Amino acid sequence: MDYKSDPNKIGKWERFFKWVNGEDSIDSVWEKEMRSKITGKRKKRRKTIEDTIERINSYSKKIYIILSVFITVVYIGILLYTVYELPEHGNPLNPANNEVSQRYIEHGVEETGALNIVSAMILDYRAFDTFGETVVLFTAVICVAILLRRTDEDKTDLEQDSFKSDRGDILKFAARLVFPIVVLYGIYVIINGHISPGGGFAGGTIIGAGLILYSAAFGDEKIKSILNYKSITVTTVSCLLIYFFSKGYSFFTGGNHIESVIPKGTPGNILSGGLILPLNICVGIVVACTMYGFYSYFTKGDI
Amino acid sequence: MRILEYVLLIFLILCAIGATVSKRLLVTVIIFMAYSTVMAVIWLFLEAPDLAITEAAVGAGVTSILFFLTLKKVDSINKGTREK
Amino acid sequence: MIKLLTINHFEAAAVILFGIGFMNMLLQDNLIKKFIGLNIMDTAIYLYLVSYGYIEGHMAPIAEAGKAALAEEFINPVPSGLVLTGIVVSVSVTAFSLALIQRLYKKYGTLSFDEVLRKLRSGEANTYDSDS
Amino acid sequence: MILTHNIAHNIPFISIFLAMFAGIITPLVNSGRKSCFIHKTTTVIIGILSLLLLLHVDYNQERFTFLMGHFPSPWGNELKAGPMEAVLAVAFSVVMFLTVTGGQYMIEKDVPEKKQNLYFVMLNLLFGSMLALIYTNDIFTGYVFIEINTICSCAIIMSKDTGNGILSTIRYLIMSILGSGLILFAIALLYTLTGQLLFPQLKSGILQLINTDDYMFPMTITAGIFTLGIAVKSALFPFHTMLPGAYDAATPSSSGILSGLVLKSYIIFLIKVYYCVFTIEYLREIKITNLIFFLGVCGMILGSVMALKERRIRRMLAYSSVAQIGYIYMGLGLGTSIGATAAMLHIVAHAVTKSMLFVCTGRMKDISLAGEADHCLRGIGHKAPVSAIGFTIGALSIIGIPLLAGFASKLYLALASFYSPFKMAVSLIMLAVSMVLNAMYFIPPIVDIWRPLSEKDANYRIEPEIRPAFITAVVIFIAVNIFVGTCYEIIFDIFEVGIALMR
Repeated sequence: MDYKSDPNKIGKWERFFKWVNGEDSIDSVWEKEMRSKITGKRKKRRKTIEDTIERINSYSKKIYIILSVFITVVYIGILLYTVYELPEHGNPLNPANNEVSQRYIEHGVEETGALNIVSAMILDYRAFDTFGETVVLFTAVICVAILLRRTDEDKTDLEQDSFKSDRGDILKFAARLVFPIVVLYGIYVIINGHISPGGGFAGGTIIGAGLILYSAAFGDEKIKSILNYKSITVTTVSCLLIYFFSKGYSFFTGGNHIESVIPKGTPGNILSGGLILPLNICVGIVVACTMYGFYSYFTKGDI
Repeated sequence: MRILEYVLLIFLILCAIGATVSKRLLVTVIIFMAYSTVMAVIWLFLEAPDLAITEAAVGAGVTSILFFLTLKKVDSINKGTREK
Repeated sequence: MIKLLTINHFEAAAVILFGIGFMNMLLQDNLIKKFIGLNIMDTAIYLYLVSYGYIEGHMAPIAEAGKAALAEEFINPVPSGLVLTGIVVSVSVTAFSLALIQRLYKKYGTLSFDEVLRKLRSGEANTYDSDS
Repeated sequence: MILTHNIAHNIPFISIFLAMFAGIITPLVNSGRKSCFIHKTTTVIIGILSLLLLLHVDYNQERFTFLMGHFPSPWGNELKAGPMEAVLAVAFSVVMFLTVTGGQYMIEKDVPEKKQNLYFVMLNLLFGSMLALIYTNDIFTGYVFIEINTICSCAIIMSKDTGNGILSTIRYLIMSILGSGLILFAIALLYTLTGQLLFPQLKSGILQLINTDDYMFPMTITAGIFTLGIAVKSALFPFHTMLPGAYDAATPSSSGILSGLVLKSYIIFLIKVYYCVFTIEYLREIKITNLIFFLGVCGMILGSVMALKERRIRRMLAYSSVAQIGYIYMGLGLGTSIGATAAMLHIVAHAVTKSMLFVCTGRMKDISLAGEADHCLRGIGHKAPVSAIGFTIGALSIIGIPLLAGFASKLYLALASFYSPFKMAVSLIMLAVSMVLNAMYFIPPIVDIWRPLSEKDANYRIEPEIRPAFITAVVIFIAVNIFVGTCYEIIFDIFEVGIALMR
């Protein structure tokens, strides 16, 4: 523009040095000028700019949709071709059926004392993964607590009332009937985890579902005396610690090639399978507490 | 037996598509519940009873409950707000 | 094509389900549907894994007491174990994401992702926030 | 009980379990300060243990396996540690400790008081899972710990509890979940092709398949999907959209840890899988290295360009992270051992530098009341000299000034490019261009910070309290930075041995 004709104006470099030196007077004059210019232009152009942004947004949205559909379709195509090339389903000669699964099946019973080979695998052969998995659950419930746990000030929030509405008699009657059976079944699944299908995770979820049912039918007043924040935290943490130390013992002895002293028991009995039964119980309790914790954070914002 | 497998698989895919396109969120969650149940049955077919128990308890049970609670919390159930 | 339909049909279905879930994750605007897409995607992978553990005519991997177990009788137990771990992971992620969604709804009053972005851009944040 | 085995070999196991233990017991502690103390003590102990491990493995030039349980390699889980893992563990402990110490008072301010202990639970578990990712020798264990990493990193983003934070967390979570889905699919494919899950057996299985020429197409796809999954998780260029919002919304320590460590832990896992499973020769053959080289170069340039356009300083740092991730992938994409070694060196250099930048920026923002305005940092060097010096040194290090960490890694990246003739010209030119771009977006904030404080701006500054913990952390950060920048040959040699032992 006409900066050069104006004696007050200065060159670019000079302005830069002044700016570096912090001489704000000149700088701010210039800034103000520029700012007023920009705002003036902005007022005029605001509408057109907004329109353009809207249009660009809608275009990019469309491009994004087309691109994602295209990518996904290509992706499915490639994967279908991959599946076509892969080994046959159900064939005993597949590469996956190798010495690893063979040892799990043929020596699993004598090496771990558990009849359920899946349980033996996840709680003994590959126990580190399962430890990680339990920690994932723990992490998730802590995250939910960070997000949804109420602080003391806003305990009297309105929205929690929507969960306090009067329950029907049918629900109460059914819950009274079903709750013991559900919990009993859950305990059965946990305790028989090493000799029949199931295990700590499935059983724990079933017990958790039973607790959720009870809490939904009878409200949280009754259940609160047993299951409150403190008791649930302490139970979860102590079960995790039992898990942690027993598995830590087994990893430590294994890593240092020391014979573990835990008896395996007779395969098929309830008291067998070495550490698998206590671990299943611990996992079951942790999972039940976690599921109930999810439920009560989601409804009441507190346990 | 073979035919049942196909029926279940096709049902599974239909459920997945249905959960995607249905207008109401409540319907979506219910379809997803059906999806999980069928998945548990398929796992029984594939001789994985451990997984079937777990999936029935988790997918059809707790996960769906959590979805319902979320929907309840955002008032989608009570007011019947249609997703736009 | 015939192999896909007759032999590897479980795997083919798993791949299609994975695609549906993936598309849901990418395209759904509604957050709840997005995370249902996540669940579909995860279960599709589990279906894929389990179907490769299956062996025609073999039993579930539960041994009998007092009888030597043979690898020719049972299916491969490894995928079942992996999937068991995977299911736990996916339920944890789902619970976490649903909690996030509730929180977001409290702040912005909407479940739509675009809507939230728009509100954020126009500075309407925290209008629905009651507890901060 | 007689230890027939070497005691030092227990260190990886003990470090992981110690961090996890601290994470598990912290919910029982009610005060934030105590849990912070637990966290810092754990980190220090793990750091010292890792240092001992480093001395041990460096002296013996060995890479050992540790059985997690009583069953050997194809049946049970394993940990594996060598010089590379030990250096990374030391670096991660140092950066973790310094970032938390430097940002502790900001954590106390940003995170609601009742939830501070839960925040530290997340930090402990995050640290444990990153260590597990560094040490693991089993691909499925890697997946499980990647998931822990994901959830914990989302938790530390959202703990500030603003609307923006929750939204950024959801974006971060969605991208991460897509990434993990891809990774899990790749693991499933690998399992169906080889029937193994541990690295050594996977490697021999893959070599056998390559020799017999079976299932080559699925194998290519598997390698591709795995790379893609990790690329999504570690915010390689086209998948970087989650970063700026997340780093802007999180508390400075979280941003520092996320950018400096969490993204890097995924890349380390990728490098381990590349060298221990797929073998780099095979990846060169199927051109995956070219793909990541290309994406890395794009990230280097476009990340810097986006940073240049960005006015808000923390978002600028996030885009700068995108560019630095591009450097790492470029080094890896050269497809040679020396390239991967240079990439590892850059991982360490960037971890040290970027965490310091985030902590210092957080401090400066704290003193300035101007929010996100353009002049928010003007003249702040006179109010908060330590953080300004830290920022300046960090920025210079990222630009690549000699004697600082960034210089060493860029030097080696340039040197490494000589060994792959087809990519040499491109990588050298791109390194030069991106260095200039780095300078272009980092010089203005530096000049801004050190300008004399005008009276008008002084109204927007508060008189800062002196934070000894922060000052110590920044001073140590600077010392570490200079150490990496001057003694880089030592670290480079260790990485070289480590990568050679991995093959």
